[in-house]
Amino acid sequence: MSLESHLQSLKEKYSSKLILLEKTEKNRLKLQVTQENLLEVMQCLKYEMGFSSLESIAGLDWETYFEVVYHIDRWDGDPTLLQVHVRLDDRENPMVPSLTSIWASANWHERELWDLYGISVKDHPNLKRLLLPDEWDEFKHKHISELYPMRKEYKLPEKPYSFKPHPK
Amino acid sequence: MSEQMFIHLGPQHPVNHGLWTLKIKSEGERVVDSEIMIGYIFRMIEKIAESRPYDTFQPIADRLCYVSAMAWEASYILTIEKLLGIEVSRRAQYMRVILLEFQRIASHLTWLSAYAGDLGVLTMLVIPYREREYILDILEHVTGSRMMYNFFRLGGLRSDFPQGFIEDAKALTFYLDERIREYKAMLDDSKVFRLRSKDVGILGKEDALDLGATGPVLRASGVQADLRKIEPYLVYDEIDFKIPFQKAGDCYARFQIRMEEIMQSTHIIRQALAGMPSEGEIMIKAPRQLPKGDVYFRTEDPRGEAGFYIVGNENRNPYRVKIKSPAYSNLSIGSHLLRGAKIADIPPIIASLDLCMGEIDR
Amino acid sequence: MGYGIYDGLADFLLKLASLILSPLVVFFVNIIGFFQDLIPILHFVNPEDFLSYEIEFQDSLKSTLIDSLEMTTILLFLIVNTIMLIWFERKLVARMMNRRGPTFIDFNYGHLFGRTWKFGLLQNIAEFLKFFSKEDIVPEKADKFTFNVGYFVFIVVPPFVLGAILPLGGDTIIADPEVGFLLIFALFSLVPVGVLITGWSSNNKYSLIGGFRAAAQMISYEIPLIFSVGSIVIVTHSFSLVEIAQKQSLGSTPFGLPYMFLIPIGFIVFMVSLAAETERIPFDIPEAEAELVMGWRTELTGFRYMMAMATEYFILLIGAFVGVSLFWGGSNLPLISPEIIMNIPLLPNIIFVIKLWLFIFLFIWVRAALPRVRIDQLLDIGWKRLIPLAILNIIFVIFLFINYPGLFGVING
Amino acid sequence: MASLDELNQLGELEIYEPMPNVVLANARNFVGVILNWMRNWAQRCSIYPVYIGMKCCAIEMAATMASRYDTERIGVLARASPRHCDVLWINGPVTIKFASRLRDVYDQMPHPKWVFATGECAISGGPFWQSPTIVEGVDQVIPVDVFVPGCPPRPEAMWAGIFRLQEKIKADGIFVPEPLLPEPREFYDRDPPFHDYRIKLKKESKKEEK
Repeated sequence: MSLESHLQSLKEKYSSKLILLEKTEKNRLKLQVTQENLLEVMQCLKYEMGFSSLESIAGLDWETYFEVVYHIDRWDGDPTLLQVHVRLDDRENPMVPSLTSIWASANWHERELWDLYGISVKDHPNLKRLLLPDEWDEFKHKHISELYPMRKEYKLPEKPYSFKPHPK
Repeated sequence: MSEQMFIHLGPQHPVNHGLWTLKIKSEGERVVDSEIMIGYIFRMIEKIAESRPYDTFQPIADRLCYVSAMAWEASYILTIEKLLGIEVSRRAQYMRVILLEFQRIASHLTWLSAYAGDLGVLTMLVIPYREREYILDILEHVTGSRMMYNFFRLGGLRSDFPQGFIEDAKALTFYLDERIREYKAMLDDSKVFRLRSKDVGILGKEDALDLGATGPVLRASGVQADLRKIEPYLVYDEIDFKIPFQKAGDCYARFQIRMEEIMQSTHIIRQALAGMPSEGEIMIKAPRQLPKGDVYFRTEDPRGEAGFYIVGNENRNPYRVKIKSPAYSNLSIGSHLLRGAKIADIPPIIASLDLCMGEIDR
Repeated sequence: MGYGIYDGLADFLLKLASLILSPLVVFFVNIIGFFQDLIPILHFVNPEDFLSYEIEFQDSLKSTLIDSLEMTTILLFLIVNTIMLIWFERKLVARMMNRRGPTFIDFNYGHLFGRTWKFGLLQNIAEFLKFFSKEDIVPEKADKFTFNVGYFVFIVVPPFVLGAILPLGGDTIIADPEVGFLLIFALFSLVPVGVLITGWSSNNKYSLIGGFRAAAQMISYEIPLIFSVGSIVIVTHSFSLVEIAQKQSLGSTPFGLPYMFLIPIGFIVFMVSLAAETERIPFDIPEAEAELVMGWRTELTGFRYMMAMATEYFILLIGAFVGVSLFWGGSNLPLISPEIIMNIPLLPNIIFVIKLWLFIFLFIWVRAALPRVRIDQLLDIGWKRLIPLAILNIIFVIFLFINYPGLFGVING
Repeated sequence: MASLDELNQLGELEIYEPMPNVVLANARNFVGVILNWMRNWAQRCSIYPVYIGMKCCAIEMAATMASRYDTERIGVLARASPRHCDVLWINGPVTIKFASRLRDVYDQMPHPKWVFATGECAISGGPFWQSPTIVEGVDQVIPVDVFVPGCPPRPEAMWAGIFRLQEKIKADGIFVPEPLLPEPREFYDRDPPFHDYRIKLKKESKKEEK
C-alpha cells in the first residue's frame, strides 16, 4: 500500500471528518481530526490500513487551547509516518479518548500526557501519575499549572533556589 | 493454588540497572503479574529545553542517555538542521557517521556487560569495558571528553579530526572484530548461556508492533525496521550494510542481533573512513531564531528509534521539544514479557531490553 | 543509642573469642582422651587393660602431646588456608577478568616493610578485621533466637568439627574413624537446615526464596554425590580417606593411576554435585547476585557475613580434601612408589597441598567462565541426568571389579 | 513565579551530622587507640560500595571498577546488599521521589559508614538545577563525607576521591589535637548549601532524641 493509496483511501472514507490532510514529505502524512471522531479514524488506520505501531503522543499548550499530536507509523510494506493533530478547546478539563484499546503502547504515553499536561484520558485502564512522585498532588500548589508542570504558565526558576548564603 | 507473594524489586536493585521499581506478584517461582514504576530520576528535561535558547540545550541532550551520548546529540542537531533547512557538507556527514557508529559499538558493549553480568558470567561483566575503553580513547582523541561530548554543531562538527585518527580508527575496527569473535566463542558456544537465554522472554511479531518495541527488540521479532535503511539520513544510503534480524524474538535473538550490529558498524566505519572526502567546511554560523513550524525527525539510536518533535515559534527558545525515547517504549513491554516467566528469568529479560534510565525518565 | 546487642570493647573481643572457640572444642575433646587413659575405671569395657596400666601412662602422655601439636598445626593450616583461599579466588578471578586483584595495602608502618604489601596478601586479613568491627544489626521483625543461634549451630560449627578427620597427606590426620567420609557428608547435610533457618528467620523476601532454593539444591545434590563416592567404596571396601588414598599407589592400580582415570564418570558426577553442594557458579542460585540480591545472606551484617563467607570457602576446602583423597590419590603420584614418598619427611603433605589447590583452581576457573543456571534447570540436571549417570557408574564399576580385579589391586580375585 | 517556599509544608528537615562512626570515638587509652588504628586500617583497605546505579556517573563507576582503572587493587568491590557495605556511592541526581528511598538504603547500612557523592548532580543538582523535582545536593538527604566534582568525573578523579575517603577513614575516631588539614580546606568537602524544604522525611528530628 504505497503513500498515494493511503491518501486516496483516507480522502474518500473520511473527507467530511478530516479538517486537514496533506503530504508533508517523501513518506510523511499530516492529518487533523476533531476529538469526537478520533477513535473511529484511528481504528480504520490500524485495522484497514495496517498502521501497526504508535510512536509517541505529544501534548502542546498554545496558551488559549491544547493540542495533542499522535505519531503513528507502519514498518512492513512501504513504511510511512502519520502525524495526527487533535485540537482541544476548553482549558478547564481537556479530554481525549484513550487509544490503549487499539495500540497497547499508548498506555504509558497517555499516562504521561495526564501527568504533565492535565489532559484527562477517557476510559484509560489505570490513569495514574507516571513520572512525578505520587505525593505531588498533596503539595500545596499556588496555581493549577504547578500540578501539571509542563503547562506554559509554570516557569522554571531563574536563580538556583538553594544557594542562599549559609547561615554560619 | 499456591499462595501468591508480592515482591518489590525496589529502586536500588542489581537487576534493573538504574532506578525503577518492579512489583511482582508471583506464585512460587512463576511470575503472575508485574507492574513497573519509573520516574526516580525524572528531571523534566522537556521543560528545561523550552526555557533555554535552542543551541544551549545540546549538552543536556547528551545527558539524556549517558551510554550513547553522541547518538542523542546527533538526533537533536539533525532535527534542528531540518527545521532550519541547513545543508551539511559531505565531509561533515561522513565524520558524523563514523562517530555515531563508534558510539553504537560502545553502547552495545555496555549492554553486553550488563546482560552477561546478570546471567552470572563474571568475566563478561568486566571484559566489554576493556574494549569500550579503547573506543572512549579514540572519541576522547577527537572530542576531548570521555562520555559527554558536546561535539556536534549546526552544519557539522566543532573541529576536524586530529592527525592519525584515520589509521587508529581502522586499526581499532579490526581489533574489535577479533574481540567480537572471541565473545561469540565465550558466550555462544557455552551451553549454559544458551540454556539461560533461549526461549526466554519471547515476543511475537504482532505483540512487538502493537506494544511499540523498537530497535534490536523489534528486529528480534522478525520486523526489518532500521531507520538507516528506511529513512536514510546523513550518508547511510551511500554505505552498504545489512540489517541483522531474527524471527525467534527471545533474549538469545536479541543477543545475536546486537553482536551482528557491532560487526556491521565496524564494516560501516571502514567504508566511511575510505569514502570520506578530504575537504569541506566543518561548521556554519547558527541562525538567531527558530522559524514557525514543527518537525519530527527520527534517527537509529543503539536502543531503537529515537526522535525529536520540535515546534518553533519565532523565538530563540523552542516552543515545545518532545523526546521520543526508544528505551521508554521498550520498557513498557516489560510487564507483557514477564507474565508467566520465572523469577530467575527476570534479569535476562530486563537486561535484553537494554534500558537506559536517563532517556526513560527524561 | 541502639548499637546491636553488645557494646564497644566487649563486643569486639567477644566476637574474636567466639570465633576461636569452635576449633578449640575439637582440641579439648582430645585432651579428655588423655585423661581417659589415666583413670582406668573408664575402661570398664575390656578389663585386661588393667594389666598394662603403668606402661601406658608415659606413652599416652607423650603421644597426646605430639598429637595435640599435630592437631594445632592441622587446625591452624585449615584456618589459614580458608583465608588464603578467599585471597586466591579474588586474585584468580580478577586475573581472568584481565585486571589485577587486590594488591595495594595502605599500611601505616609500610615504610618498614616496603610501602605496598606486594601481592595483597593482607587484603583478606583486613577484610576479616573490618567485618569484625561492623555494627551487628539484627532485623526488628526477625526471629531473634533462630537468627542468632540457629545460624551458627548449623552452618558455622559443622565444618570446623570436620577439621579433625581431614587427611593432610600421608598419615598426618587427627582422627581416622572407620566411617571416614560418611561423617563428612553427614555433617554436610546439616548445612541446608542452617540455610533454611537463616533465610526464613531474617524476615526478608529475598532470603526466604534464597533459603528455599538453597535447601532444595543441596538436598537434591547429595544423592548423586554419595552415589559417585559409593562406587569407590565398592572398590576399596573401606570408608576411611587415608586407606582409599593409599590404594591408589603404584602397587595396586596399573601405573599407579588414581581413580579419576579408572572411574571417570564417577569423577564427573562428583565434581558437578560438589559444585552444587558448595553453591558455586554455575549452581550459585541461592546467592544469585542478579535477582535475589545475596540470597539467604542478605540480612547478615558484619561478623555474621564474615562467618558465612569463611564457612562457604571452608566447605569448598573440605570438598577439595575429599575429592583429592578419593579421586586424585591423596599423596601418591602415578609412577612413583609410595615408600619413596613416605620416607622423605614432609613430601606427602606438600604433594597433597599442591593437589588441593589444583582442585580448587578447577572450581574457580569454572566460576569465572560459566553463567548461572536457573533453579528448575538445576533440579532437572540433578534428578534427570546426574542420578541415572551415578547409578550407571556404579553398575560399570561393579562390572569392572568382577571382570578385571587386577585393575583395583585385588590380586586374589 | 511559583516560589518554592509555599511548597514547604513537607516538614522540617535538618542536616544530620554524621553519627560517630567508631564506638571508641576519640579514645585516649592505650587499648582504645590500638583498636581504633587496627579498625581504621582494616576499613581503609577494604571499602565495599553499594551497587546502586543511578545515572551517568554509574557508568563511570563501573568503568572505574573494570579492567583498566581497577579499584579492586585497593579493595573496592561493589556489593549488592547494603547490609554488607560501608560506603554509599551516590552517582546521579536525587529527585524527591527517590530521596526517601535513598534515606532507607542509607539507614540499612551497618554503622561505620561513609557517603561518597560523585558528579555535579549529586553535589548540587548539576545541569538540571532548574527542575522542580530535583533535590539540589545529596547532603540535604544524607550526610556526605566526600564530594567528587565533574560531570561525569573521570576515573582518575574517582580514584582521588577514594584516596581522600581513605584519609578520612584513617583519622576516624583517633584523637588528633591539631586540625587534620593545616592548609586551607580543599574543594572536596565544602560546606553543604542551604537546605531545601521539599523533602518529607521521618518526623522525629534529632533534638527529641537527645
